[in-house]
Amino acid sequence: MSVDLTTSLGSLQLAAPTLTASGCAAAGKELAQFGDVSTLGAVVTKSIMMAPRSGRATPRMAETPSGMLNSIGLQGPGIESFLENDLAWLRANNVTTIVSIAGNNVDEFGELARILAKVEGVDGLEVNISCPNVESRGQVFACNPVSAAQVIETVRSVWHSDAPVLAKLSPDVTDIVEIAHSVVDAGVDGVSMINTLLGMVIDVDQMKPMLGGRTGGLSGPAIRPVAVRAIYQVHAALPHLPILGMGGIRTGHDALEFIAAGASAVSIGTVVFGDPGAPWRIANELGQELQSRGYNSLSEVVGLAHHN
Amino acid sequence: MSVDLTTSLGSLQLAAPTLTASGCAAAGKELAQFGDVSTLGAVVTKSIMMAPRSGRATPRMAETPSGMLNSIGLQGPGIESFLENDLAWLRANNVTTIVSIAGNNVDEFGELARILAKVEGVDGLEVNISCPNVESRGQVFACNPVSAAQVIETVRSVWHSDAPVLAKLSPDVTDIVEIAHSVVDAGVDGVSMINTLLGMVIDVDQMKPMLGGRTGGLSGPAIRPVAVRAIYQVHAALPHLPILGMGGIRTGHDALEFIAAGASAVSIGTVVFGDPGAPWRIANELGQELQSRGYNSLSEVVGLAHHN
Amino acid sequence: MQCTIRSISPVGNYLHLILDAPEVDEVAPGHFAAVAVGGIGGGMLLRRAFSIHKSTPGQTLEIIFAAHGQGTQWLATQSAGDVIDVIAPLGKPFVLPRQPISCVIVAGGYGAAPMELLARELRGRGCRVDVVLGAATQEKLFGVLDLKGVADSVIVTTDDGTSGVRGRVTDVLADVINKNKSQAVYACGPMPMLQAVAKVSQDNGAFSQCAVEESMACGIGVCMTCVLPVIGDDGVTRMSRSCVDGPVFRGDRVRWDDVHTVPSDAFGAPRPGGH
Amino acid sequence: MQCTIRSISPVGNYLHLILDAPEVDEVAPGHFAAVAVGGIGGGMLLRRAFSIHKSTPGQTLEIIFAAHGQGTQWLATQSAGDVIDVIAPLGKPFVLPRQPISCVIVAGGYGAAPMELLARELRGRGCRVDVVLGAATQEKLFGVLDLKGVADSVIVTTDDGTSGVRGRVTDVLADVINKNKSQAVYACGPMPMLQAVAKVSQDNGAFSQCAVEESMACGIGVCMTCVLPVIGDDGVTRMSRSCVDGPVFRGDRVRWDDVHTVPSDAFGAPRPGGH
Ligand SMILES: Cc1cc2nc3c(=O)[nH]c(=O)nc-3n(C[C@H](O)[C@H](O)[C@H](O)COP(=O)(O)OP(=O)(O)OC[C@H]3O[C@@H](n4cnc5c(N)ncnc54)[C@H](O)[C@@H]3O)c2cc1C
Ligand SMILES: Cc1cc2nc3c(=O)[nH]c(=O)nc-3n(C[C@H](O)[C@H](O)[C@H](O)COP(=O)(O)OP(=O)(O)OC[C@H]3O[C@@H](n4cnc5c(N)ncnc54)[C@H](O)[C@@H]3O)c2cc1C
Ligand SMILES: Cc1cc2nc3c(=O)[nH]c(=O)nc-3n(C[C@H](O)[C@H](O)[C@H](O)COP(=O)(O)O)c2cc1C
Ligand SMILES: Cc1cc2nc3c(=O)[nH]c(=O)nc-3n(C[C@H](O)[C@H](O)[C@H](O)COP(=O)(O)O)c2cc1C
Ligand code: FES
Ligand code: FES
Repeated sequence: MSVDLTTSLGSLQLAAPTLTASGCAAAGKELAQFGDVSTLGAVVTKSIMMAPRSGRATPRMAETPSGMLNSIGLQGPGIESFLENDLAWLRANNVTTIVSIAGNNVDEFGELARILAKVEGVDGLEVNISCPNVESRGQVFACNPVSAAQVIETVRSVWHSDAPVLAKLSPDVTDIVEIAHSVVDAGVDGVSMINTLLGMVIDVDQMKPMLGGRTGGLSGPAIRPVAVRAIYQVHAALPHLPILGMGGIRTGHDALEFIAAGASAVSIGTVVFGDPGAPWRIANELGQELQSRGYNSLSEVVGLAHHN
Repeated sequence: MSVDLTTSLGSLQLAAPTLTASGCAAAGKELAQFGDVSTLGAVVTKSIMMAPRSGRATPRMAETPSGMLNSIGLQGPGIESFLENDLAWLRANNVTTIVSIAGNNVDEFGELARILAKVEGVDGLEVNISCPNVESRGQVFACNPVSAAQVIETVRSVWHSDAPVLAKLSPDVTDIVEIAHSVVDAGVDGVSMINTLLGMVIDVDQMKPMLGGRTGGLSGPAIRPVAVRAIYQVHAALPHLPILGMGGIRTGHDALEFIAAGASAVSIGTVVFGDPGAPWRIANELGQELQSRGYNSLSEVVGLAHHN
Repeated sequence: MQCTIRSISPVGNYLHLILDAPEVDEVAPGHFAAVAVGGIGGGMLLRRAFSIHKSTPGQTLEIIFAAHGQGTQWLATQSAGDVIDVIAPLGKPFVLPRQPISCVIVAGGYGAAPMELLARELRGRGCRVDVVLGAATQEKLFGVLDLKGVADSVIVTTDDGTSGVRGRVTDVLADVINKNKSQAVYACGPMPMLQAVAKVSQDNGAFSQCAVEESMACGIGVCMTCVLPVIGDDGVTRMSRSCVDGPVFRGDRVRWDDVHTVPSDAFGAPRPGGH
Repeated sequence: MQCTIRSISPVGNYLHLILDAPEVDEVAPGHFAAVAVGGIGGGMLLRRAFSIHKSTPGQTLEIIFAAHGQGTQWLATQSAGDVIDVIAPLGKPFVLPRQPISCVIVAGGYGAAPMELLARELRGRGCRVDVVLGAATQEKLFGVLDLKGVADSVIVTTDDGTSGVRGRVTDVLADVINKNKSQAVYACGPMPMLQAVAKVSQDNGAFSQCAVEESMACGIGVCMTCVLPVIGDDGVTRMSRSCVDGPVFRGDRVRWDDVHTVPSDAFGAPRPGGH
């Protein structure tokens, strides 16, 4: 008898427990050569902004021990082209789709949500508040409970859709539970965590930061213990809040750690770069890990590490 | 012609640029079989508390990708025994010694500093404010600019010694520059950064956190980009503040990154566990890295990555 | 795809890796392979990209690589019988001419790896093929003999004069183009060389195709790390992915001076006053 | 110390590793070696600890290991000629009796690795040596034949009865002690086994020494991860480091029931109301 791996994020039922992480699978199309994208829990798209965006200067990445830094700078085609091309492809291929949005200011988030609430094929919204707020000296929205809540309230006010709204949290804060509380109070249906940690690599030949954007986001297995801790803390404080977990998941065993810490589903990010089939492989492995431990379903394990 | 690797931390002149990181070399004695401890920049001792301390339950460590978690819980013999045995050994062997202190509350830090100010052989004080404040619901001193400053002011008020006082900062904060400013205003001569990041590993067989202390501190090369970023930010804001850098340094090349970001000297921590000769090896490698790039001294490279 | 190493052997300063690759069918010149490095418990997450040197469909795949940083150093420690993980073929290969025109192949160092395959394809289409191979020094030349066996002519240049003409490939390229009335130049090598080749080609009336080498995280088009400014058919500059839109680009379309920057007129570039 | 692998070969469920170790002099039974794992660009920072099985001073060092997690799995992929980094000898070995007394050696699984060396030392001192070797199943037994060649008697137990007596080592230990009037018991194996051995020994009037296996980060006494509660000569329980104060401890001094905890009467234990 096989394990029931179906799960949910608020009102969104997911046929599989592994999703792609925003920015690590573009809008799904390129992964199609490695597996059937419609069988994933969902594709979480690269964060889309209102206008087309060129991103930052290169180099945009540096490999680091068990991780990498990126400073892509949200390169993307803008919402219009996204709807016409990317979302259309996802719909045509029956892919469960969570659209990630990013704004330069609170209004832009609202504008994006307003547009997306009206179109078909958006099964969930991930609000990437881990980007800099140009109106507030570049401080990241997710690093401040007030600005984080403002974004969510604005999105919520125009989100006339049943699809869940998730806030994507940054680990670069003194107290992630405080931020979680503030976005919950502002009306999110769940949280995605964690985004990357701010990091830097220095090119000691050129004696300057290696990345074009100077700092970048640290991701990959290196940060996994930070992700597990953050999810554990937030689940302890808000046990009913659906959590989409991510941060360095490489195997089904890793995924099980996230589920046990309190995540209802997981996104696979950086590991996809080295192993494009990882989202499917990890779902299989997770099934085996559960089965070998005698569990019948994923859902019975969500948050289980809190009870022992 | 060889490179001048001497450096300083405030008033303390160091004959070599690599130190041991607190908690990663006990009080130096055990390393003596792997090299001459008196030739190190300094030994930074395991954080000492007033009373003897048993530390936390085991398991106390978990290996993680390119890093490890520890929850030692500051096991140590207490200040009295430390002075009699450990400090005596360090003095007898002519080891430059930076004593790391930790308190359960502000007064304990003051008490420790008062005692240490009176004894010979203390070449510097590292104030480990990255430990929980039992008077403030266990919040870590270093996570709050006010409590961080309180500790430093208290220490400073009884520190009648020329030896520099360094505050050891935690990266688990929204804005590390704010904390650095507050300890500088409170009178530190320099900062040590970074301490470990809070992390967790879950034992999915026992379905509970793997460490006896549940959470632990993440260290090792995995966190290096976070350390470099933190040092870069603090040096940018406070270019004259001496910085003792640490966090995943494995090679002279890594050490050079820290120096270029703004550190005047570096501590070698977790990497010592796998390579007990690392503090000496890394000093040599650093010399070679500098020489091969045409530098004559370490000091000319401190903060150099800010100028390109 | 798990590939067993058939052999790994030094050629000059490089290593020649022959892999069992039963799953790989047709490979075109310019395609690349992405190799996972580091093995069990490894700390390197990203694959290393290498031009495919040769392949026998359904049987083998060959690459030529320099042991450079950590990943390629690890690869160099592998031996026959070891198994490595490879994704191939990836990328857009060189576009071959429909007519039997006169072509020049220009390569720097290991940039020559895909060029024997290319030369054979071009010759197979009746093209004239002249080759210019360059490197810093003799040990860093690759493929001279093999290409001599296929091409109509081969000129070698080295920076230090240890082999062939002392100098750069571009010192001789204009002559080669003019002498042979070459219409197309195919190039692979370091970025500054490609930039110079593109310019010389254009100045001498030849069309160029350059296989660029940009740092890649995914190699499959999902991460946006490997971009460079390329002018599209519509005249608009876009930050194009070298892994899926390239690595081969038209030399006159890459904005060589602006590589590593985002030109202010690029699609989606930051505007004064914020985005 | 860089050690070239002379050979690596399976023995039952384990691997037997013979290393060139010209820098290692005397090794005493109970000493351990710490092996770096993962190689170039590896993500594993910590060494793996293994009892030293045998050594020829100035020449070789041998260990017996189980390919278990990531690090030992990596080690299992190494082959003759490969070079690994080793620190040895480490730890406090078994304390040998001054008198030619009657001894029992008890080992579980790869815990038998250091026991042939120990048996030889004891026999060399004129001691009687009886051996009890146990494992879950036959393939997990180690050293039976070798120990038969040295010891006065060898009894084997397996949990599943695939070899020797079905049951645990402690099922037969009391008999062995009583029959041979053993004064000292030397044990190495899983912690629950050691706990039972310590108890049976004490109950039957024998003194025991147990080589414990605690998770270690440094292996050299600087990190404080490998502690367990051990009663000192002064009667005070301290969280002692198994890497430098052990791995061999007197069985009657380890607070077996309290392993993995900090007993409330331990030196420096938290007091009610905070530290
Ligand atoms: C399309 C393409 C074809 C290539 N063909 C060949 C070839 O045939 N033979 C050959 O020897 N090399 C080739 N290279 C370069 C090769 O990919 C790099 O030398 C290699 O990735 C460096 O890895 P490392 O482990 O030595 O360095 P590290 O410093 O450990 O690499 C760290 C990271 O940076 C990336 N990186 C570092 N240098 C380069 C570089 N020059 N180009 C791209 N990525 C880099 C790595 O892929 C890795 O992700 C090619 C690169 C590309 C993009
Ligand atoms: C003094 C001593 C002697 C030992 N002798 C032998 C021996 O002769 N043969 C043998 O096969 N094994 C022996 N072990 C156990 C061996 O060290 C572990 O099996 C090994 O460290 C596990 O590493 P891994 O890479 O398989 O597991 P991983 O899960 O990758 O290990 C992760 C980390 O945990 C530590 N760890 C995990 N399991 C253990 C364990 N059981 N004991 C100690 N540390 C652990 C590792 O050292 C590593 O730091 C001994 C252990 C000690 C402390
Ligand atoms: C190259 C790259 C691009 C990313 N882009 C985005 C993005 O556009 N929006 C977002 O919310 N997160 C983005 N992320 C963060 C990931 O979605 C994820 O939260 C993070 O990388 C941690 O997961 P991982 O370790 O599995 O990659 C990006 C990460 C990487 C590596
Ligand atoms: C086992 C262990 C114990 C530590 N104990 C202390 C301590 O007592 N006081 C302190 O200030 N830092 C302590 N640290 C933190 C280190 O000094 C250092 O700041 C951190 O580990 C990052 O450096 P690294 O990655 O080089 O280890 C400890 C770290 C480890 C791994
Ligand atoms: S390398 Fe990821 S998009 Fe090209
Ligand atoms: S393993 Fe570090 S003190 Fe024992």
